[in-house]
Amino acid sequence: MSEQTNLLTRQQIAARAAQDMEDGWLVNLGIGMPTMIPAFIPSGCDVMFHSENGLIGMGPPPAEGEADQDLISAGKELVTMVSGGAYVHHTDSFAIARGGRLDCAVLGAFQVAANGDLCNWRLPNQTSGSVGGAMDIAAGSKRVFVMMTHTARDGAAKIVAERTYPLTAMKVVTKIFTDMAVISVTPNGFVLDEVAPGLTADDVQAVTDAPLNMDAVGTIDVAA
Amino acid sequence: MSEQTNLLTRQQIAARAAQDMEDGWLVNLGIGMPTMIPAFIPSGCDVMFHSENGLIGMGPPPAEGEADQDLISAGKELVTMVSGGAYVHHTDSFAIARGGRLDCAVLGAFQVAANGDLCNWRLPNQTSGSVGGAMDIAAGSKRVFVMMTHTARDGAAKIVAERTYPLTAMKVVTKIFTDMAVISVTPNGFVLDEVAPGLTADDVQAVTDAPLNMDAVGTIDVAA
Amino acid sequence: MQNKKSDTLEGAVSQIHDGATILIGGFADPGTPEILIDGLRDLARRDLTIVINNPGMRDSGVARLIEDGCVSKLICSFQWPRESETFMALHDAGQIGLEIVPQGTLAERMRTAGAGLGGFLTPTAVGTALADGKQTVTVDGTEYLLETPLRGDFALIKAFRADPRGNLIYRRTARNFNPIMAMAADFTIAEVQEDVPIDALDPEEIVTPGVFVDRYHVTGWYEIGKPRNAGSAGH
Amino acid sequence: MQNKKSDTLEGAVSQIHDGATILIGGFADPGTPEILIDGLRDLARRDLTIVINNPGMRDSGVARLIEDGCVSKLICSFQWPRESETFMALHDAGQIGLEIVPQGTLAERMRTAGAGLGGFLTPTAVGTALADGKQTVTVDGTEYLLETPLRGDFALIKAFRADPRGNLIYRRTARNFNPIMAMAADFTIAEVQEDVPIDALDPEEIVTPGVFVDRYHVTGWYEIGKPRNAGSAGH
Repeated sequence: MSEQTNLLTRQQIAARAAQDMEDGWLVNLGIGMPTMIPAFIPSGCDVMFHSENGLIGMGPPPAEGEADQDLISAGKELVTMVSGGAYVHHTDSFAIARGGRLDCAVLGAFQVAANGDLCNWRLPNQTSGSVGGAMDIAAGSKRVFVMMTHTARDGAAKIVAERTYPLTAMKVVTKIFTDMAVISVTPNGFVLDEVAPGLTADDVQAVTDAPLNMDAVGTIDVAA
Repeated sequence: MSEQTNLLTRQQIAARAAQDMEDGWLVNLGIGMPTMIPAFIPSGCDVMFHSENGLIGMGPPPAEGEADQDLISAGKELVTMVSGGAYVHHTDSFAIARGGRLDCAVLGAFQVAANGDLCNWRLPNQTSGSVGGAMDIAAGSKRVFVMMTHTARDGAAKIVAERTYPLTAMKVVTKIFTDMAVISVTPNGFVLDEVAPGLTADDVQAVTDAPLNMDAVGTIDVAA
Repeated sequence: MQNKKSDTLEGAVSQIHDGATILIGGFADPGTPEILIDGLRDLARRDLTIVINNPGMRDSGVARLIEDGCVSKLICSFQWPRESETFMALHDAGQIGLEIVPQGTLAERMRTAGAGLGGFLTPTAVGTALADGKQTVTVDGTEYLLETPLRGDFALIKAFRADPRGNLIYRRTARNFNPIMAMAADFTIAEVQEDVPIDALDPEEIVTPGVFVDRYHVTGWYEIGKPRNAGSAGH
Repeated sequence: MQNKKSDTLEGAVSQIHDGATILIGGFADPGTPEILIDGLRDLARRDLTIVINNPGMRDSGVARLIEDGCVSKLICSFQWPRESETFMALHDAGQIGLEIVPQGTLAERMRTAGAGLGGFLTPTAVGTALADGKQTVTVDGTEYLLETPLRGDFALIKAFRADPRGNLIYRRTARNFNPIMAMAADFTIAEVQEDVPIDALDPEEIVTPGVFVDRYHVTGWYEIGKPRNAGSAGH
């Protein structure tokens, strides 16, 4: 494996994921790294962000002195609303999520399996986990992107042939953005689309517990 | 049976039914005779009327020149809204109806059976009928009052031991207001509460195809 | 920002194809998108399934659609208006299908589709002729019918105002089925009396968020039931 | 007209009894009726089942309710906040029950209760640990879980403004679960920042019609998470 310094930063992963956000999309962002994506959406690309707590058109954090304690994100951070947004109650918010109106959800994960199984709500050794809206959003979104470090802190693979962690939703993940690679989930398993500059396809395969199709591997554009 | 002239008028039936509307109730009125009830609610008795088409707080017909083509009743007549009313969409309107928030629905009927079965959407000889919201409202209302002529135009009984007409809702009718009588539907069958002035209990029993309990029969107050 | 506004009536409805299932808003006249129905008639599509609560109102274009032979099936709660001789004749001749659905169930089936659910259990119609062929499920001793989602390829709805994102508000009892149908179709087309600039609608007041609206066409106010001369409909 | 306004906090909540199931609104802090929760704590009821999305927020009275030993069961989607040591200790000791429900399912189960339905089919959680013991139903080749209604004896909700009929509007993301819980309880108690005269709320803007509200108590604005000295709660 190449030098640690070849791993992408969290900002770089967010910037790369932002490149896949399409004009006109409605997108739900999970807690943590995914919330860094909006800063990297180019102006002119109109992406609306949905927050499970009934906010359509989530905007950036408020300017100094303009915070409203009644306007927060699903991650419980103070946010703003963009022009043309709307508030809905919780069942309408989840009707949007479950009903296929989310063009994309970007979520964190503990494990992603080759069939698209997503595991992100509970560790195997915990008696319980906080599920929140993850299962609904993952089950209902048109596309589920995962954004995460390629491996766990202890070096264990998070991209695996078959899941061993508790399931969040079956066969839903369509693309994975990590600090090492961009990987698509296809009916034939994982396809390695891009690697971080300075890394090789073999570097990525070495820390991935499932075969990667490497027929056409590009390099992640970190200049953007 | 007594003279035809001893039958109550439609207004008198409505006035009698209005006496059973309680302060604070939310009430749904079926098409036809039930819509005459509001005029007989005494001032000081606060009854709100729900119309299935999303109107909470239905008021009387508009004054000359004040009609709004977007404000109609379930019977498709121009109406008004009272103070403190609200508009809801159709699923919320039926959530109110089905969810037990209607204290009472007053509906017309072709037949009412001794177990409270309501038949009011289709005649037996028709291939089809217009069901509208009758089944939902009848199934969900806390109380279902029926307001109708005591017998059909051909003299056939409409209050019967067992229904022979197509069912609208099972075991829902709690009280019946006719041009001859007020009858409660109880676990032990029909109880004749009141008869129209000039009629006897036997007059009513003679045109009713189910036994009436006549232990305590009063006279309908038509002075109100 | 995507431009959801269609300047022409034809442009608003042109994607509707033969065989489509179309949800059409309104309870009686209020909220019925008569201009869009005019546009649909002009397309002369065939084999349409129309979902509408009151299909046969005398002055409604839906009665004309049926007369034109565009409709192969109706799904509704009030199907038997006195004026609807054409429908009755076609139905008696077996040329048009009919599915009668209790009004609350009709609304809930569309909401269920919009909410991504697979069905719901309702006490409505248990034991009636409209329960024939439907699965019953008993929960806590109460018997319910299992009702399934009702989804449209298209929804034609009517609203009061739209902003450029397609956020909608309604007027009075013209709201009725429209917000639900907007949720329940793959492609939702709204006719609106007026359009307003972005931010002109208070986000607290919006009834239908623009995420449920794919296109809108501004019609101005018109009197229901009066002859119209709108867009390409020209009658 | 019925007077739904309660001038005292005690009067607003006093009907709540031991063993009650109580729906409590809010997603994190916004929309959480902290003053009503203060009032509930003062009652010192026992054996309560509490339904709330985020039960253990550090500054919330729900954490205090749990510490006070009032709660025998929690139903929620986020049950494991870092701050909730008391809950964890009670749970590990088997002294408090826990039902984890995916957030969308939690909302929908309450709506189902409010809408008088017997259940619904959802794709959420199929194949997961949260499907254990639940019936699955296949519709059109897709597998769904059958989820049942979740009803409260009481709902404690928070709104922005109320009129004398109990019609409510909300503020921003403080709306969240509150309108749904209002529908889903036998007796709904709202705390509101302000009350306004009849007709001061536009009937088109009302989010929760007063038919779903049994009582309201006016609290004024307060800063979330700051010590309060409201009504009889006095802390």
